[in-house]
Amino acid sequence: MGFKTGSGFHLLVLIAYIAIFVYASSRFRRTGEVYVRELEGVKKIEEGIGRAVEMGRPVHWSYGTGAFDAQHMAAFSLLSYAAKLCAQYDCRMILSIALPELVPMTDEIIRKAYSEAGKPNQYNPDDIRFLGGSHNAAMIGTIAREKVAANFMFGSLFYESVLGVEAAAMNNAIQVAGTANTHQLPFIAAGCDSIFIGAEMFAAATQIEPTPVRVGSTYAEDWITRTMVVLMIIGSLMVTFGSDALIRLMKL
Amino acid sequence: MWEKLNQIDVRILYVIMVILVVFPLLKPIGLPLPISTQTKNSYQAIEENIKEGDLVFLGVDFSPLQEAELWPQLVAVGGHLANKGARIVMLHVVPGGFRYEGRFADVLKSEYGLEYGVDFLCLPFSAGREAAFEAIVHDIKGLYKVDLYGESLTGYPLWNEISSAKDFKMFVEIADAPDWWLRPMSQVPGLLLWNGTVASGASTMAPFYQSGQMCGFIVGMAGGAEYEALTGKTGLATGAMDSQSLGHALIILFVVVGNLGYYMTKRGNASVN
Amino acid sequence: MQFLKNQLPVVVTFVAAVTIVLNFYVDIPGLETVSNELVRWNVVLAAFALILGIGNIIKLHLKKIVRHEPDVFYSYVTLGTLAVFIIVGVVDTTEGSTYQWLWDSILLPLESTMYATTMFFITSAAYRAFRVKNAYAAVLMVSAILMMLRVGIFASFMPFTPDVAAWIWDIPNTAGMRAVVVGTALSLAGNAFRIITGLERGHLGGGT
Amino acid sequence: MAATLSVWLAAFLTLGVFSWMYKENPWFHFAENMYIGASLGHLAVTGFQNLKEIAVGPLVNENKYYMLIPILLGMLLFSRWTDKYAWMSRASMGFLVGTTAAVVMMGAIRAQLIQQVVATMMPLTSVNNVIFVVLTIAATTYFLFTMRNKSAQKVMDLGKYVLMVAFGATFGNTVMSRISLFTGRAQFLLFQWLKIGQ
Repeated sequence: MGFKTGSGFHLLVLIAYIAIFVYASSRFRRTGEVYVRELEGVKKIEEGIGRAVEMGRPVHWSYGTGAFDAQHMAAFSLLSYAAKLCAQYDCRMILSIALPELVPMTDEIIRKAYSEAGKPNQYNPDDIRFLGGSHNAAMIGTIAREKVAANFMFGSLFYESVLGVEAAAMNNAIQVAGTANTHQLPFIAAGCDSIFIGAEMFAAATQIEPTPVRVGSTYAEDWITRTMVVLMIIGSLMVTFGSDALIRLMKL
Repeated sequence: MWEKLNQIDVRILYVIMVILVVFPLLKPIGLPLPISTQTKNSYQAIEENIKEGDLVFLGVDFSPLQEAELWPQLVAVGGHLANKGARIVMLHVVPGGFRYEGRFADVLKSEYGLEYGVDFLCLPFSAGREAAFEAIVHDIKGLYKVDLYGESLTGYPLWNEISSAKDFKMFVEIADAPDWWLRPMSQVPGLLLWNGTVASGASTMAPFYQSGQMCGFIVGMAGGAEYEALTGKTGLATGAMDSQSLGHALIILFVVVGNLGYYMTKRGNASVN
Repeated sequence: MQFLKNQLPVVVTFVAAVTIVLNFYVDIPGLETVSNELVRWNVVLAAFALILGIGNIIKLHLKKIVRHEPDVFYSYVTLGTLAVFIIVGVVDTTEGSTYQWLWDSILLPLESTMYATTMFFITSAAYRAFRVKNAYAAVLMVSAILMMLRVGIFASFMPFTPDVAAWIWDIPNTAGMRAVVVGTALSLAGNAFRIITGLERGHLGGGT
Repeated sequence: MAATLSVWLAAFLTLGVFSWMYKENPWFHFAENMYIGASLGHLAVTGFQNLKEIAVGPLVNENKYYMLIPILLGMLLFSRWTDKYAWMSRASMGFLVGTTAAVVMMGAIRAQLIQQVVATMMPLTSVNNVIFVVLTIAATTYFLFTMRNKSAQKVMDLGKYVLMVAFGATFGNTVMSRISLFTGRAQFLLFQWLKIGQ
């Protein structure tokens, strides 16, 4: 029975996160006021779906081919936002899915979006396409054949980001993408109308639908990131003057 | 005139690109190739730290997608480890890895005369990526019962000498941006971490090399070609470096042409209305 | 019945996650083995989810065949290849020579060629996407070109390019990428926290 | 004979995929659908082998009866093939998501937060170190979403420029690997299929 070394500060960060989370979510429940920096990607998603409805063409959605991680969780909240819009405006959405674990979860979100829009019978499971390793070939095949008018890629993107962007650019579709994978950010930054960089995907959910839970998390993440920035400054100054006390504390 | 520059059909660019990249493959030009300090340091990290009989993990976690860049790296780095007399345990968590693990096992037997089961071992595929590595850190004996070829592991002397991941000196992971490998393996005290990745995965792993969590880090085909030069055995990577030079020149030209066309037409329209 | 549908999944998530988290912080005898076992079960479930996904594809293509939809030929190609790979894979295991023949002739060329198409897409991205529409795009382009100039041919007549590229790579690039990593770390952890405590159940059919 | 058939089939599929560059066409569509079948087939086979080794094997040979739990949870996932009983898969999804979340949460705070922040604490003795720390801080402030004051806005702007330099550098650095992928396929078509020059 004992405390594992190297996890002390780690636990401190978790406890601080939970404390700020509880405080910020209850404050939001009481006062209802919240400020989240404007993320223009959210409006672009709506614009893309609007354009697709005007042109009577489908919209394409992909999570990328990376392993299942928290990026997909952020993608789920953006998907439920986009799926609700598609259900309302009767816009067809085709999803390319590479990971098996995402099939049941995506199925649940799309099913819920159509039932909330009062059109449960329009939910079409055939547009949720599990493709496994062939995701990229099937994706550009679909984008070209269906002439999609908007292309959304959120999650753990790999080289499919440049494929999707350039394939949809041939239909001059509106494109919004987001990932935390640093190696793909250049391709979506260069080719998309709007992008979410890493943490922005998570903050977007709070901007779309500020619930106490989401507001609490965004404020908790913000405050701890600010603390980390301050620690970077203090730590560097201390190390410059020869003391690594702060570093040792953080490795406790 | 500028409108045409702004609206070139991209398929023409594709044809020019193919011609310039394929030409040197048939008639190599032999353009110079500088060796980066990063690859030199990574070479030294193995040269100084690995002694005769040291246990080393060799992660073969790439699929056909990365074969062009990572197979030459595996051959160069794996050969270097074999020359240093390390005892190598190969494994993979990416489905495509089994092909290359088997192929490199044949290279170790034929070119380096290593004996399977004594000098090196091949472990089978295990799904779950980060979860698989967590299992390796905590309970490697529990996770693996049979080797790559389906034989029971208890029959091999090398496997019986291993009790846990702590017995290993270094973990060389040849994979595309494997932060899912680094997070669990950084828990094993004293285990040196060494990564060969593709150029596109470099930015994900660069912070971990810069912070010293990894003692070695080579990147892409250039890294493979430089490592081949350091070990004195020229292979596939060196042959293709001319195509790289011409390809890069063309892409820079297209960026300039694209901007020239865009800028001139915009100025043209501005002066019109 | 209501418990089974809504509360049980959240309880399962919480109990499984807390066991692993607790084991990270505290040394309780026996907890280590339980936590490792749960991590291994994750791998088992992932394999089952795989089979579920394949079932969906088979259902999709069978429907196309039954309804005689226009390009039904392609459905026969998919289901035929799927059947061949599964039968040979189970009978001959992935190490068998027939399976490796299938791998070398079908899967290897398709996967590596699909990835190789990125060279074409990067070419059109360089020409079309890298247009200097604003100051940020200008910085993006200049930084990309400086990195590309370090390759053999330019390094030979412009010896400074590798050093410039190395500086850009070590200082601003690593700083920027580290910021993305740090910025995202808390979002990842926060998101995981919401799932473990059941506050986020979008994927389970509950609301958030 | 089998070897040449294999090379010809591989070349046929390789050119089929590249044909998309000209235009989406039946040749590409055929290669695409064969790819869907092959990749799912391989996933199924490796999935079955995995299940045999770490679930069914321990249950049958080492009679670890508790392995029945993950196997049952796994089978419940198949309830999703129906509409009426789809809810029965939620416990399994809960387990899958819970274990993944725990592993990610622990890893993210340790390797991606604490170790990275500690690594940024550098002695401000060299120009490069000063620049590095300043740029990292500026770029990190870009990921603050609830800050209103103006001075923070300027630091965030600098942060966005740093990110653009980083993205540009990664783009430039990736070009090499994408060209080498194509040279790999070109080498296959030229030397193994057409046997030119060798």
